[in-house]
Amino acid sequence: MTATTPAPSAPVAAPEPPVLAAVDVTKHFAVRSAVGARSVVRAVEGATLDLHRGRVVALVGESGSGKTTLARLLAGFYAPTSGEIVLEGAPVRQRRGRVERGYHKDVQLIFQDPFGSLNPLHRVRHNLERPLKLHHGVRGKAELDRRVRELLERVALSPVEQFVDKFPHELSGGQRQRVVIARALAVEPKVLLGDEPISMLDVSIRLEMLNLLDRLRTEDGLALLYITHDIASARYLCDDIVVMYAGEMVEGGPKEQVIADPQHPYTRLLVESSPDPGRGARDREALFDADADGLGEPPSLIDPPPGCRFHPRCPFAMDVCRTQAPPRADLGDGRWARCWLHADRTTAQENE
Amino acid sequence: MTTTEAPAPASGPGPAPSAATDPPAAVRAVRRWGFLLRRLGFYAAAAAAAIVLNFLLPRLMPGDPSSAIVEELQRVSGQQVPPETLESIRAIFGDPDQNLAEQFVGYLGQLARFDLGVSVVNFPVPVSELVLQALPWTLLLVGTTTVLAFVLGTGLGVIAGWKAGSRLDSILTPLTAFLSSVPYFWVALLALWVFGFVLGWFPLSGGYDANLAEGFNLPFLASVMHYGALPAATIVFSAFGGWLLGMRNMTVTTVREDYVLLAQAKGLSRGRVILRYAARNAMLPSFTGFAMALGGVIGGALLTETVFSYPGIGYLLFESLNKRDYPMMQGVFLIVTLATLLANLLADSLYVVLDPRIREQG
Amino acid sequence: MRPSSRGSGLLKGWKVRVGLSVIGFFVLLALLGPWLTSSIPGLDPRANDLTAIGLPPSADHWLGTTQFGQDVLAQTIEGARGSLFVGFLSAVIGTSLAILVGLPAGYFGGRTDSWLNFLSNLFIVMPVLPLILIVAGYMQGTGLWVIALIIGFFGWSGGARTIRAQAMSVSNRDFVLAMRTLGEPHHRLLFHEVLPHLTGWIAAMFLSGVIGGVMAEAGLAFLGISDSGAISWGTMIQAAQQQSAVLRGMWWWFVPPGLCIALVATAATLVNFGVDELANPKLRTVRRSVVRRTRDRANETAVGSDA
Amino acid sequence: MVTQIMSDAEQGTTDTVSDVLHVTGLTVEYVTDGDPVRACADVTFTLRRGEILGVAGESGSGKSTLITALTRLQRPPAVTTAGSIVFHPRDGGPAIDLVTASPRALRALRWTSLSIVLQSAMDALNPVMRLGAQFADALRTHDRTLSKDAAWARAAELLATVGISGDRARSYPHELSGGMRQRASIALALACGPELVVMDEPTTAVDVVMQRQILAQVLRLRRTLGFAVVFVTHDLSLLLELADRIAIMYAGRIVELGTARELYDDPRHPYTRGLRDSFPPLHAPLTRLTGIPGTPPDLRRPPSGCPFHPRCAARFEGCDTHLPELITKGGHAVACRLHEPTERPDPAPDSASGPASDTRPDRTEGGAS
Amino acid sequence: GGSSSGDGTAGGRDDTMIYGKTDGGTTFVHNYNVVGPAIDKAPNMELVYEPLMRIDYSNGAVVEPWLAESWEFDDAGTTLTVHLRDGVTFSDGEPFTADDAVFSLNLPIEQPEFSIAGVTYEKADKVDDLTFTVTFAEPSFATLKQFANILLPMVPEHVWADQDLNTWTNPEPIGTGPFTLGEFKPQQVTLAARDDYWGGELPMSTYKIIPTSADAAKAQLLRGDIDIAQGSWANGEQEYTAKDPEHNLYQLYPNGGAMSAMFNAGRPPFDDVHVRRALAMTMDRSAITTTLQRPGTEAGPTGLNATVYADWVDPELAEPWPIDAEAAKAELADGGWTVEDGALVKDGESYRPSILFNNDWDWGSYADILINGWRDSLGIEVKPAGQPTAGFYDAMNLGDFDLAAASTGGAGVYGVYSFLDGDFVVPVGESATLNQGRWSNPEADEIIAAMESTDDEAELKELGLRMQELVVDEVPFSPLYDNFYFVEINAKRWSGWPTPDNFDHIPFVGMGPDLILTMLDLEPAEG
Ligand SMILES: Nc1ncnc2c1ncn2[C@@H]1O[C@H](COP(=O)(O)OP(=O)(O)OP(=O)(O)O)[C@@H](O)[C@H]1O
Ligand SMILES: Nc1ncnc2c1ncn2[C@@H]1O[C@H](COP(=O)(O)OP(=O)(O)OP(=O)(O)O)[C@@H](O)[C@H]1O
Ligand SMILES: [Mg+2]
Ligand SMILES: [Mg+2]
Ligand code: NI
Repeated sequence: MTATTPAPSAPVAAPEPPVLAAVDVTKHFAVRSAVGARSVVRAVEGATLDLHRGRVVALVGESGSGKTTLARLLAGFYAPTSGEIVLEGAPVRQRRGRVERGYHKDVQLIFQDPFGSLNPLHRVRHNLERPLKLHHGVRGKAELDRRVRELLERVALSPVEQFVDKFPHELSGGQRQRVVIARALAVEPKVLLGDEPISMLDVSIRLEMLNLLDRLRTEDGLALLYITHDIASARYLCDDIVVMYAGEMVEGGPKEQVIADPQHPYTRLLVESSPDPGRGARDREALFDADADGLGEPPSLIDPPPGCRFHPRCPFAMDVCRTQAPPRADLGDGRWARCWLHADRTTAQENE
Repeated sequence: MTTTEAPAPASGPGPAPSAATDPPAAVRAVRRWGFLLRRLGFYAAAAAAAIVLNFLLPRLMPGDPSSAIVEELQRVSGQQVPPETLESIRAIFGDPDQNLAEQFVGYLGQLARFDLGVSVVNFPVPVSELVLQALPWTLLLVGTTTVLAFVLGTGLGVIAGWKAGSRLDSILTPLTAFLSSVPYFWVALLALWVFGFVLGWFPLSGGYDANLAEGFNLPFLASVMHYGALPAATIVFSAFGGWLLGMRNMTVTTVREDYVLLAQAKGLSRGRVILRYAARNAMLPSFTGFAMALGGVIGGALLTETVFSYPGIGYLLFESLNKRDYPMMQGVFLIVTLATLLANLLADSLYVVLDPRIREQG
Repeated sequence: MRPSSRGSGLLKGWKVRVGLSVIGFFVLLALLGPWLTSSIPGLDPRANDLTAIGLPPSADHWLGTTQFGQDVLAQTIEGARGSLFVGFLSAVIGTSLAILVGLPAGYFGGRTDSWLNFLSNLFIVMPVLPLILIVAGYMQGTGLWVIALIIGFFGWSGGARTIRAQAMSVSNRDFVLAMRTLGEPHHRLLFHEVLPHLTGWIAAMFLSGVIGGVMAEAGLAFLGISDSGAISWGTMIQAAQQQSAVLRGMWWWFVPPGLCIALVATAATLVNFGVDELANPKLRTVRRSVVRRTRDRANETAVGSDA
Repeated sequence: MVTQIMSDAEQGTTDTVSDVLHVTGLTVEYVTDGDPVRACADVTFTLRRGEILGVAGESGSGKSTLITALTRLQRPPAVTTAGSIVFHPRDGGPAIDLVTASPRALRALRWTSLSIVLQSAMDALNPVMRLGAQFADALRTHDRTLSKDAAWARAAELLATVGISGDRARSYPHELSGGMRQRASIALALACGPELVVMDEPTTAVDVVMQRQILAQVLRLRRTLGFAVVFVTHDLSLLLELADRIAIMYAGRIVELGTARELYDDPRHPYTRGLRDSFPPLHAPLTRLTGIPGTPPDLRRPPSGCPFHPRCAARFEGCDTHLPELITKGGHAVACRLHEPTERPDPAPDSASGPASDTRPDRTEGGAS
Repeated sequence: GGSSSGDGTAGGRDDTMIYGKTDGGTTFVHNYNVVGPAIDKAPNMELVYEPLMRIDYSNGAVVEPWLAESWEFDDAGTTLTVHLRDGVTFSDGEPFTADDAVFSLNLPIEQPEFSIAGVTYEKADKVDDLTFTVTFAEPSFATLKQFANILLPMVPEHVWADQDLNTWTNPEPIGTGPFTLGEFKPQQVTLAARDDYWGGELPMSTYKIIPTSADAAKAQLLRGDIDIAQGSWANGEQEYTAKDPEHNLYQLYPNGGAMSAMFNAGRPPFDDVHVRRALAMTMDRSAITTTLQRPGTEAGPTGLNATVYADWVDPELAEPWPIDAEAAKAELADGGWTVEDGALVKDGESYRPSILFNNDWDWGSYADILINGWRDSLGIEVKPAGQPTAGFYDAMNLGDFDLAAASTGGAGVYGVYSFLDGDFVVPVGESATLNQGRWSNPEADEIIAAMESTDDEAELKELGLRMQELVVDEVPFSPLYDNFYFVEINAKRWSGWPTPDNFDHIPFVGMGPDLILTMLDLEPAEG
């Protein structure tokens, strides 16, 4: 590659306090088995996450690791089992699993499937007018029209006339996702939570979406949570990466460092497993042989393994891994990992 | 069962925790039974509701068996019946001055002894005796025809669904829609006329040739079949269409499932693909429907039995209604309801066998 | 279920078109019935032509006469009114109840759902016809209104189940959650987001309800529970049956009402096919002949280009 | 052995001994109420024995259609309207055209020569049959002598080869995790030792970690069993690592076909280039990427001429009227008028053929190698 | 039974008479508790248990001897002395004595719940083995017919005395009748003829009753599967008789009563005799009989059948009323009524009467005929109000009707008119079992009382004429068409049936003694 312009620019470290934060949040789902016995799905365990103005945090992890649950906790759909969601320094109070409209004025969620999250029976206009009416009391056709145009232009759906009266199915995937984003923006939130916002889109369109998100972050100073399976796209967009495994956060830190030098064995596995076009021409057999098979399956969240949840699959598992949950080890530069391999540092710090 | 040393429980994708977890065999078995247990619970509750309903119905509604008797007697004899008679008859059919709770307790006590009261019309014959006399006929007729209609409809439905769009399908499906739209008793009347009156192939009423000795002997069974053929045929005729249409649609949907595609890809014979892959799965919703339909079917026997003067429970109910035999009405309704619930439970148990996923119906 | 495909798509198939035309015809007949029978001489459903007792179709009486010298055609026209009245009223009641029970159950879930679902399951497993009979029997002397009410009241459970399942699936779709995130209140979510998606099912249910109502009315009338003052197809068949019309070969008496019921029911079924196909695109089948034609055409052009 | 195959592939020979499949002019249409949808148009390629042919393309480009047509599993409304798929059995038996083969002949080929792995294993396994029974079904259909017990034993063995304990044969599909199901599907596909396995996005439903695990197993098994694979995915970055050769599909056509290296290093078709540049690198320095502007065409109303021309930055006069042919040059085929010797207006610099970034001045310019 | 039911019997078909019972449901219930308040009992229990007397419909419905050989009232009409026939035995061989009769007659007195026959006596006392007395509170010359009621059967004391009749179903009935129970199956009851029946030897050895439906019975008759059935058969002449006039007999025996329009005199507008008359004058009776296909059976205004009561009916009142719209209008005008917009109006009150009828009799079409008639001749719109049997009787009894289609009739002139007794009148809303029309008239009460206290035939005739006049004048009810016992016979197997032109007894199953008499006359048909 010849271009030197860095990809989406990352503003340097943010000193200000987080807009939205999850503090040691745990979410357990009570499910009833067929016999009526209750069991608990430990979907998210002790998650801590800060979202700052103008910064993008990527949340990666395998399927079922609790990413969506965390996003929905942050979006206020679920009440945390323990821990707190803090919006601009103030803990969010929940009433029976619901938060008030005011909260949603600041925090908006974008869903994975742009088709699914638009009611096929409503036109684009309706989708955009509702939040305007609900949150900004915008009345009057002319005013509404003006605001709708603005929104569509911001997500680069122009000429506006061509889109405003269309039904979702008349739009392409990328256009639909733009409408979804515009709808979230209509609320003028401070935080945008994207739950795999591009994974359902066509490969060729994904980048446009990432670029749009990036623009919103820089232009509007939105705080963004970007949830993805695809660590490469995370690297493209975000500033920090947090890796989740089986409901727990195992590693976090600035993206380049995490990807280039993963500290947690799971992160390493994840990075190694991810296809990299840049690596493409390397010897195939070597690439795939590197992965010994029989790595096992992700654990059940109803009955998670004791100790480190990754230990059954971890090539470095030690005795302590099997019994005790690893502490969070601070590795400097904002990096941290939850692994007994780095326990010395924790202990060191804790001892100090 | 399989070994218990299954690999460590693992979690897969998907929000349904039951699908995501992978419990050992023992737990799976427990779950299977758990499903049944829960259904059992439901049916118990339904039965309780039916019993309460059955208790309340006559008490909430106008009408009183004793005056019904007296009126009927007056009509028959053309004589006036003295008030003392009415009072005495009242006493036989329960004390109306008791409060509801006392009555209910008494009612439960009676039920526990399978005492459904005494038929008004046939005093002093107990209702239970009459019900038990009629029930086997209905069970025989309805049971066989329901299964027959189900099998026939489902079978044809699979064929129509498998060949969706073919000439067979495009004729069979609308035709069936028409056939199943014809009012049942109307078909029955026509059948009775043509095959009973005009052609004389089948008897016009009754359940068997009463001149024959009852029991498990060939002539008797043959006669039962001969007498039952026409009612059965008409039930099957008008019931199979529903199954056919449902099954056709399910088959059309199922045939597009990947596992059917894969079965074809495996090079299996067409019959095997249809039967073990397409039909087997397409049948499951039909089967739930089958269980659901039983309630309607037993109720529907009423019309059949009326047209063919078949000695079943439907006719009994019909008669008891006409003659305002309240205890009999209640008794029949209770038995029919309980029989339906039981049939449903059986169907549910079968469902558990048929569908290893024991999906709870939505 | 896309809006544009809904309107046009529904009317595309022959099944739906035929079905709707037939239903429309009968509805028109029911509406214009009184006017027709009163303005055309000799077409009074209640007039007794004593010179024509139980006569087969003739120029005077196109569909013949009953044992009472009544014109069968006139009665059939009048009967459309009675039958469809019961059908529609019971369908309205049944559908409303189904929505009332099914929609909250599916949307709110949880305890609301448990109770409502128990209720509808209860009604599903109950043998409804005997129940209707008993209640109607207790009611003693029932007008068509009461009959329609009873039929509707006991006939909602299957629909409630469907509505519940659909409401549940729609409520769990992302767009409902998304609108909730925007701060839409429940009632708007229910009626503007969820309910419109159920219209197909509701329409189908309503149509099935109409068939069910018409059939149930006929069945009840056959069993002697009807409003004798009113004329419906059911009471016609019952009257014919009472007069042994079948045995006596007076087919013109009982065939028209039976056929009308069958026609209406078939029509509704056909429309429901269309709705089904719309709701479940997998059901949209291609006729084999079309496939064959395409293949043949392709082969021809292939041969042509080879030459 | 691997090297042998690799060298074959690079030589680009077309002799029938080393080829499994010759696909020529395959056209598949969906019969609809309106005009038929041509989801595969004039697809021509050769599959060599034991090679992995990757097929990449956007959603709706006809990949699945191609796969089902190759195995003749398509159902109405899909109709193969032209072309041939000639299969050359390993044992040197007579070649057979799958398009015209009788159902009986086809059934004999199925699974023993030609098997398939579908995208979603949950959907591809019969939910009401035990895993072992589904294996036994296939095994005993093609080997009548096999006893039921032997078939189940074989099923357990096969499961073991993909890392699933044999006693899992008694499980129902829903009792397995997604990854296990997918691996079981693969084991099932290999049950009768096929010469060709087609895979339609077999790993999209699983995680990257699991994906790698599964693919590693496929590669290992291919090494020992020597079957050829047609591997369909929309993830070009994965194909670049996995496949021997890659076919890029656009709007039902193959627009480019070459080895993985060729496609990565020297994508000739503007679409291929755009696709390649749609995947941000994991380790290489980050640049601003733009993907491909516009949307994939609606196959009911395909654009005239080159189907890609509405989105193509390098289009020139005639692109909207002339359909470029797939022209092979040194084993590397491309269907673009930029590379048609006669058509080319004037040799455009490589960079100019880059994606549409040029048309959007507000964007940072796109990456070229 | 179907096609095969005719064969199969061991004893041979010729020895058997088969009755297709159309009104007993599809199954029979084994219940010979003949005195219980059950409506449905075992079929033809009257062939096993007999009453003391019988009513002769061939002759003015007078009471004739049966088990009682003779009887006489004292002058006051309060004590009846009955002499039993000698030599009557129960089927178990025990003789039938006054003890049994007294036991049987006292049953409903001692246990009111078994008082189903509407008995009016106070007690019965034995005099000697063949004589007993019955005591009444009031002069009761006219109430003799209660002893002819098959609901008051003679039962053996030695069997019945120690049974709890509230639970006992009497599975093995023992009576004085010509038959004993052979075999009881829910779908066929076989009775076996006794060889020691007091009345003589029956020509058949078995009598079978099979349940059937009205339609099926017709086919079975045509095929000869059954020998006798009953129920009306519209157009039976063509559809049945004409097919084999020699053997296919469709017989109508007038039962003396009529289907009538009952006016509710308990509430307006039918509390006004002018309205009653006006409507009675405009009933299209012949249209109804035409559709019934029984032309000429329109009932006269007295409610007494002209054939049965030939000696009793006032010849001037015998003819059915023709439609006379003018007279009817005059009546309305007399009463001060006008018709406005289909409603009857008087003094600012307007009434839209309805006609109640029993749906189960499928009477709607006849109601329509009446309604059309009233509309055409008077302009009154009467609404149809059909009810199923139960609701019909409820409405009747509560007086919740304007006009009702109901049967009238009874045994003898007194029997026909006795229900009009003003004693029976209760207010609308309370349940009346008789005189549901709530009509009362001092003169009528007087006549009825007088009828009860005399057994002088001339006096009775005179009273009857007065009553007829009163009824025709006051129109408490208006007869529409005659009621009949409908009998269908297939005479291929058995000959010697009575005919309506020439009969001493009606071959109607259910009228125990009459059927027995009929059977005794039968003989196996030739070939
Ligand atoms: N409402 C719920 N009730 C019970 N369990 C739940 C619920 N929602 C999620 N879970 C469980 O919690 C775990 C985490 O699910 P979650 O959807 O958060 O994962 P995810 O990381 O988003 O996965 P994916 O990448 O597949 O979207 C899963 O095991 C899931 O089954
Ligand atoms: N039943 C059908 N009727 C009409 N058109 C169809 C049908 N099925 C598929 N198509 C069309 O055929 C084209 C190719 O579909 P296909 O499924 O082969 O694409 P694909 O490349 O596999 O896409 P994906 O990556 O989404 O799986 C699409 O444009 C689609 O719209
Ligand atoms: Mg998720
Ligand atoms: Mg695909
Ligand atoms: Ni090799």
